Amino acid sequence: MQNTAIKKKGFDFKSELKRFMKSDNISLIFALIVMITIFSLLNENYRTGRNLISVLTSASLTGLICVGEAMLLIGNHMDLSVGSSAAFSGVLAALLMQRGLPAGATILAVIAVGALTGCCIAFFVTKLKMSSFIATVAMQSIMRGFAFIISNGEGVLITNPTFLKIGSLKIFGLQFLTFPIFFMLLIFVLFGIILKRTRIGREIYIVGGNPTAARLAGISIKKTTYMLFINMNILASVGGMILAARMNTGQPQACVGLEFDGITAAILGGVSNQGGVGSIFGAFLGLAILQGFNNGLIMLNVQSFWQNVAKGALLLLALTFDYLRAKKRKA
Amino acid sequence: MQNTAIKKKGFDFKSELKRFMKSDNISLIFALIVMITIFSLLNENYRTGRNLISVLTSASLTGLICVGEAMLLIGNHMDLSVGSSAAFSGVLAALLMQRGLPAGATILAVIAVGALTGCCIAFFVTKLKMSSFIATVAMQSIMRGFAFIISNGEGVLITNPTFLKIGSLKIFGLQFLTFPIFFMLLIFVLFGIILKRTRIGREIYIVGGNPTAARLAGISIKKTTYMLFINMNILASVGGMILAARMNTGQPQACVGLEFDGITAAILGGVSNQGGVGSIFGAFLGLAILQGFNNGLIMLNVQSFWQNVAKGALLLLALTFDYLRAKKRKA
Amino acid sequence: MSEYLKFEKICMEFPGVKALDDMSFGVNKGEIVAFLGENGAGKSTLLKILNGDYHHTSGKVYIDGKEVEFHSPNEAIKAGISVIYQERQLAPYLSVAENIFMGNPPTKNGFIDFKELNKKAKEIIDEFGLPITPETPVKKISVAFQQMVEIMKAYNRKADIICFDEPTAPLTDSEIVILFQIINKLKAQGKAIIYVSHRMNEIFEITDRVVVFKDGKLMGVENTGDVTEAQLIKMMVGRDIGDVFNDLKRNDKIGDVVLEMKNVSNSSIKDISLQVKAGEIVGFSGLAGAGRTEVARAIFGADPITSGEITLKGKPYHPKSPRDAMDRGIALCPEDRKLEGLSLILTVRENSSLAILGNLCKAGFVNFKQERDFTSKAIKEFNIKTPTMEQKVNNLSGGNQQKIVLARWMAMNPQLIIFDEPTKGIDVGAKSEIYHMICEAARKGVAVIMISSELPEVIGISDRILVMKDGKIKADIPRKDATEQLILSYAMLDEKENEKEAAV
Amino acid sequence: AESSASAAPSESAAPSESASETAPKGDIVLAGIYKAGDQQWFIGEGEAAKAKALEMGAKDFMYIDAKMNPDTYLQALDNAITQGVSGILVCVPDQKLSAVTVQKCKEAGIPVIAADDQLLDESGKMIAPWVGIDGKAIGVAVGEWTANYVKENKMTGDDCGVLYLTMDQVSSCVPRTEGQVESWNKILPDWKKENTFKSDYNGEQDKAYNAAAGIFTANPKIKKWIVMTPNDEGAAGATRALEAAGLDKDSVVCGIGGYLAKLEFAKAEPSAFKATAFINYVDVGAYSAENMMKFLNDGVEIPMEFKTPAVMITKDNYKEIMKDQAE
Ligand SMILES: Nc1ncnc2c1ncn2[C@@H]1O[C@H](COP(=O)(O)OP(=O)(O)OP(=O)(O)O)[C@@H](O)[C@H]1O
Ligand SMILES: Nc1ncnc2c1ncn2[C@@H]1O[C@H](COP(=O)(O)OP(=O)(O)OP(=O)(O)O)[C@@H](O)[C@H]1O
Ligand SMILES: O[C@@H]1[C@@H](O)[C@@H](O)CO[C@H]1O
Ligand SMILES: [Mg+2]
Ligand SMILES: [Mg+2]
Repeated sequence: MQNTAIKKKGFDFKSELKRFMKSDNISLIFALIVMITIFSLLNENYRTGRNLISVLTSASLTGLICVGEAMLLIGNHMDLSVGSSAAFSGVLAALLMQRGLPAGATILAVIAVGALTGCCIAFFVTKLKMSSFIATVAMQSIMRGFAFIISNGEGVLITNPTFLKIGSLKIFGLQFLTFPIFFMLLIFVLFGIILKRTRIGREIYIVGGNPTAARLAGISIKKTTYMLFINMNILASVGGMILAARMNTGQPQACVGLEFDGITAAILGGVSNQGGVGSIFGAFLGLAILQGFNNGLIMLNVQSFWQNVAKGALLLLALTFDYLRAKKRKA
Repeated sequence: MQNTAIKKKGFDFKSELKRFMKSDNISLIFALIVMITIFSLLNENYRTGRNLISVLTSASLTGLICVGEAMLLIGNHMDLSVGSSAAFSGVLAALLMQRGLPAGATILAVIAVGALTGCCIAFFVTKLKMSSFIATVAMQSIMRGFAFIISNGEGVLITNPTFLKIGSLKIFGLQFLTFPIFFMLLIFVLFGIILKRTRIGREIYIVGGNPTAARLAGISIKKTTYMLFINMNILASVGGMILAARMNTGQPQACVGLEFDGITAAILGGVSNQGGVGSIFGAFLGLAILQGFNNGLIMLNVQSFWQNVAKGALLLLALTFDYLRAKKRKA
Repeated sequence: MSEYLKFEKICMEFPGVKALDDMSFGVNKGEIVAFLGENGAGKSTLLKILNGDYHHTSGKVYIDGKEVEFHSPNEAIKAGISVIYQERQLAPYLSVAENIFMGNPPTKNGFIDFKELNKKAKEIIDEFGLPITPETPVKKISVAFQQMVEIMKAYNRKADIICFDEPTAPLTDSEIVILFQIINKLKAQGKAIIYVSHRMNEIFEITDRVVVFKDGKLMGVENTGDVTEAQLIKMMVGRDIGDVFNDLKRNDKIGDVVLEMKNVSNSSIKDISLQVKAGEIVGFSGLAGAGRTEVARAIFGADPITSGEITLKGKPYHPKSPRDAMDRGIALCPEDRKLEGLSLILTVRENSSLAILGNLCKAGFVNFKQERDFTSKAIKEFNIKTPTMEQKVNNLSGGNQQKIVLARWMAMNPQLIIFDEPTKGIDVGAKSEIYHMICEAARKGVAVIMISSELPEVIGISDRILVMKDGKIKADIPRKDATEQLILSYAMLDEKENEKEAAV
Repeated sequence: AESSASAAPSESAAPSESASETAPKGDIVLAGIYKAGDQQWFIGEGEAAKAKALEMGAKDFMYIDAKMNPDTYLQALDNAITQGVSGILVCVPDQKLSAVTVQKCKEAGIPVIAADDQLLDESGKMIAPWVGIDGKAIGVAVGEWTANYVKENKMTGDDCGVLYLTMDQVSSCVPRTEGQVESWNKILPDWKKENTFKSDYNGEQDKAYNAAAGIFTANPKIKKWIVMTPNDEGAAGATRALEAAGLDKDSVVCGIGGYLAKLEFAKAEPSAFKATAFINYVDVGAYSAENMMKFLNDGVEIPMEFKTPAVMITKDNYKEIMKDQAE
C-alpha cells in the first residue's frame, strides 16, 4: 500500500520535472544559470547576498513596470508613457507633501491620478480607436510636460519620514527584504496568480488572442482594456513614488526609457507583442536576466560603450537560444 | 461633341473631387490647413518661404525615416534601431574621411554598412523568428554602442568639401531646394510610387495584411522582409550622413528617439501598426503636421514644458478628429 | 494506369498525431476526385503537402510520372498546382482585383497596370457572374463573396492541378451553382481536380471518383457512380448512421414565446418581426448577404438596433453587448470560427470553456479540475480529434475547430440558442450527432434559431423556416410545407416581382 | 585660454555695426537656445538672461530647448534666424556644432555668444565670445576639495576607495572628470591604483545609483568611499547607494551643480553628500544677456571670455553663497 503511494508520488515528481523541462521557461532558466555562473567566476562578489539585494533593489521599479507591460502585451497593448508617469508621480507626491499633505493621503492621491491616467489612455484606445502605441506616445509627451511644469523643472525634496519609509523599510525586520524589493516580489506573485488562475486573467489572454471572439463570448473588451491600463498606471505611480522615496527627491526628468526596460524584459521572458501569449513567471526570468546582466557588467567594470553592445548582444543571444530550443523540441 | 467632352471632363473633375473629399487623407489635409492658418495668424513669419525651408530642412532626416518606417509598418514590422544607426553612419562617414577615404567611396561604404545592418535585422526576424520590436531594440543598443566606440564618444569633424555639399548643395541652383530637402522629397515621391504602383509595393501590403495569404500566393515573405529592413537601414545611413554633413560632424549621441518621430508621423498619417494599411502620401501629411507644429511652437516661444504637452495633445486631437470623421462618413 | 498526379505511401506525423499513414492513390487529367473523411482524417494535410506547405515524413509525390518535392507553395504554384485552402487567405485592405491576381499582377514597364488588372478581374468576375466590382476592398464584401474571390484567385492561375478544400462551406446555393459550372469547365479543359467536401450531394453531383480517408489511412477509392451514399458513409465512419433526419427525436411540445421581435431594423436588417417559442427550432434560410447573420447579431447584442422592439419571455430586452445577451440566457454560435469564434493561439481547453468560464470559477478563480473535466467531456461528446486538451486550436483540423465552438455554446444551457451555419465543415457522422443534440436541446425547452445555407439541413431539422432576402423576412414556412423550390423561390423571387411591378 | 581669446575676434561671429542696424533699438529680440532646456540649470540661466535683457530694453527673449538633439538644435537656430532675432545666446548640444553655428549666424549677420560651453573650432580654439563654466577648472576644484577632505579625515587606508562616476556620453562632462582626476592625483600622488574605480551612468539619479551600487558590492573590502561625479544627480544617486549599503557614515560624495545638493543640505540629518561645486546659472544667464545687449544697444564689443567661478559649497555655507538659488 504505502509502497505504491510512494511510487506514485515519485512518478508524479518525475513527470512534473519532465513537464517543467519541456516548459517554455526552461531555456530562460538555463540562460540565467549560465549567466550567474559566468559572472560569479569572473567576480567572486557577484553571487553574494549583498549583490542580490543590490540587483533586486535596482530591479524593483523596472519589475513593477515589467508586470504591467507583460499584462498589457498579453492583451495586445503596450504603454509607452509609464516612464513619464512614474516621474510625474514622484514629483507630484513630493509636492503634495511639501504642501503639508500627510504620506498616506499623498499616496492615495497619486495612485488616484495614476488610475485616472490609465482611464484616459483606455478611453482613447477603446472609444476613439487609437492604437495603444500612438495614444501612449502622446501621453508620454504630455505626462513628461506636466512633470516639468508642476516642479518647474526642479527636483523636489522629500522629508516626510513616513513616506521615506517606503524606500527603505525592512519588511519583517529582514535586512534584505526592503519594501521596494518586497513590493516588487509581491506584485510578481500576485499578478502571476491573477493571470494564471483567475477569470479576469484568462480573459486577458482571450482578448489579446482574438478580440472579436472575446466580445462574442461575452467578454467586455472595454472593461479588460480599462483594467489593463489602469493597472499599469497605478503600478507606474507606485513605482514612481517608491523611486522618489529611495532617492529622497521627486525628479521630473527621471525614468526616461523605463517602459522599454519593462517591455524588453517581458518579451525576453516569452511574452509576445502580438497578444495572447506569455506568463508573469517568464517575464520575471526575463527581468532577472537583464538586470543581473547589467549588474554584472557594472561589477566587471566593462566600459559603458561596450555595455550597450553587450546588452544588445545578450538579447539577441537569449532569443536565438530560445528559438533553437523550441525548434529542437518540435523536431 | 466638344460640349459633351467638356461636360465629361467637368464631371470627372467633380467626381475626382468627391473621391478626394472622401479619401482617407482629407482630414489630415484639413488639419494641416487649420494648423498653418492658426500659426500664420499668430506669427507673421510662420508662412514665409524662409520658414518653410527651415521646416523642410529639419524634417529632412525624420522624413527619410518616416518613409522607411511607413513601409515597415505596412509590412507589419517596425525598426526601433534607426536612430542609433543614423548616428553610427554619421560617425563612421566622418571617421572614414578622416582616414583619407574620398567622399564617394565613403558614402558607398556607409550605405553598404547600412544594408548589412538591415540584413542582420531581417535575418533575426525571418530566420530566428524574433519580433521586429525586440530584434531592433537589441540592435539599437548595439549600434549606439558602436557609434560611441568608434568615435571614442566624441563628435568627429568633417572637412571633406565634397561630402559637406550633401548638406548644403542647392539643387538646380534653387535657393530653397537644398540637397537634404530635395532628397527627402524625392524619396517621398519615389517610394510613394513604388508602394502604390509596383509589384513589390503591393506585395508589402499583402505580406503585412495576411502573411499566410502571401506565402500561399508564392510571395516570398523573407524577401519582402529583407527588402524592407535593408531599405530602412539604407535610408537611415543616408539620413545620418546628410545630418552629419549639415552639422559638419559625425556625432555618436545624435538622433536619439528618431525612430519614434518617424513612426509617430507615419501612424498619424494613417499607417496602421497592425500591418496592411497606409500610404506614403498620408505619412507625408503626418510628418508635415508634426514638423509644422513643432516649428510653430518654437516660433510662438511656447515654454518647452508646455511644448511637450502641446505635442501630445496635438497627436490625440488629430487622431480624435480623424476618428470622428471616419465615424461620420460611416453613418 | 499512370495517373497525372500520384501519391505514393505518404506518411505525415505531427507531435502526438499521425495525420497520414501510407496514403497511395492517383488523380487523372480531366477528372474530379473527391476526398471524403471524418474531421481530422487528413484531407487538408494531404493537400498542404501537395502544395509544399507541409513536408511529409515519408512517401513520394509524382506529377506526370516525375517525382516532385515542393519546399514552398511558391514552387508548387510554379509547377502548376493551385490549392484553395479551407480557410480564406486574402489581403483584407486590397481590392478584389488585386486579391484575384495576388502574386502575379499584370505589369507594364515594371509598374502594375491597374487598368489591365481591373479589366481582367472584371472578366473573371463576369465569367463567374458575381455582383461585385474589382475595385472594392475585400474587407468590405461578405464572407461568401470573399470565398468566391479566393476561388477566382486559384482559377486565375490556370494551373493543371486544382484542389478545392471545402469551398462551399461559406457559400449558398446560388454561388454553388456558379462554382460547379466553373469546376466542370475546368474539367473539360483537362485539369486534374481534387474536391474536398462533407456534403454528400455535392460529391455525387460533381465528382468522378471518391477517395475515402479514415484516421489518416486510405479506406478505398471508388467510382462515384458505383457506390451509394450509405456505403461511403460506412467506409468513412465505420458504421451506418441511418437516415439522418428521420431518425431525429423531435420535440412536439412547443411552449410559450421566448423571443419576440417587432419591426426591428438597423443598417443591415429591415423591419424584422418574428417569434421563437420554447422548444421550437426556427430555421433561417436565404442567399448570401440576405442578412440572417445580422439578425442573429442584433438579437445577441453584437450589433446595435436602430428601431423596433425585442422582448424576451414577455419582458423588454435591449442587449447592449453579447455579455448582456448571455446574462439573459442567449447564446450565439457564430458563423466564422476563425474570426469570431476561436483564439487560435490558445488551447482546446481554454477555448472550450470560454462561454461557461463564470460557472467554472469560484470567487474569481478558475477551478482547473472542473475545467479539465468539462473539456474532456466535450472532447468525448463532440468527438473532437486532438492529441491533448492542451493542444493549440491552430493545429486542429477545420471541422474539429468548429466542434469546439459548438461545444462551448451548447454547454451554456441557454434559453435561446442561435446557430449560424453550425455544421460548416463538419463531417457527416458528426453532423448527425449535432442534429441530435440540437433536437435534444429543443426537447429540454430551449428555443433554437438555426441559420443554414444547406437547404436539406434547414428543412430537415426546423419546425418553421423563415426566408430572408435583402435584410427582410420574406416568408414563414411551416415544416410540412417546406421544399427546396419553395424556399429558393422566396429567397430569389422578389427580383422577378419587382421587375413585374416595374413593367406595369 | 587668454591668448586664444585675443586672437579670436577677427574670426568671431560678432559683427560690428551691421547687426545693430538691422535691429533698431527698442525692437530687440534675443534668442537663447539651450542644449537641455528642461534642465533646471538652463531654465534658471534662461530666466536670468531674460530678466537682464528686458531690463536693458529688449522687447522679448525667446527661450528654446534643443533637447540634447543636434537636429532640433539646428532647427531652433534656423528658426531664430528666420524670425530675425537680434542676437543669439547658445549652449550647443555638442561642441562639434560650433562651426555650423558660427557660420549660420555670420551669414545672417546675427551676433552670437556661447553660454556655458564654448564654441570651438577643430583645433580647440574659441570662435565666438563665451560666457560660462570651465568644466576642467570645476573638476579641479572638486578634486582639490575632496582630496583635502580625505587628508583631513585621514581616509587614506586600504579600506578607502575613490570612485569616479562618469558621463562618458556627454562631451561637456568629460573634462569635469578629467579635472577631478588630475587634481586628486596631484594632491594624493601615492593613492593606490587598485583603490581607484570608475563607473559610467547617463546622468540620471537612479542610473547613478545602479552604477555605484554595483561597484560597492564588487569591492566589499572598501569600507570608506570617496565619490566624485560630474553632476548633482550622480552625487545624490551615489549617496543613496551608500546609504543602502550602510556605508554612508564614513564616506564622502562630492558633485557638481548645487541644484540637488541644496536639497541634501537642507535635510536635518547629515548625509554623505558633503559638497558640490556650485556653478551659478544666474551669473551665466545675466552676463551673456548683458554683453549682448551692450553690443546691440551701444556697439560695445563683446569680451571674448567670461568665466563663472566654481565655488565649493557645503551644508555650512550654501545659503550664503547660493542666495535665492538656495530656495
Ligand atoms: N500544424 C499541425 N500541427 C499539429 N497537428 C496538426 C497540424 N495540422 C493538422 N494536424 C492534425 O492532423 C490531423 C489531420 O488534420 P487535417 O486538417 O488534415 O484533417 P481534415 O481531414 O482536413 O479534417 P476536416 O474535415 O476537419 O477539415 C488532425 O488530427 C489535426 O489535428
Ligand atoms: N465588413 C462589411 N462591410 C460592409 N458591408 C458588409 C460587411 N460584411 C457584410 N456586409 C454586407 O452586409 C450584408 C449582409 O452580409 P452577410 O453575408 O453577413 O449576410 P448573411 O445573410 O448572413 O449571409 P450568409 O448567407 O453569408 O450568412 C451584405 O450585403 C454584405 O455585403
Ligand atoms: O549639461 C550640464 C548641466 O547639467 C549643468 O551641469 C550645467 O552645465 C551643463 O553643461
Ligand atoms: Mg480540412
Ligand atoms: Mg451569414
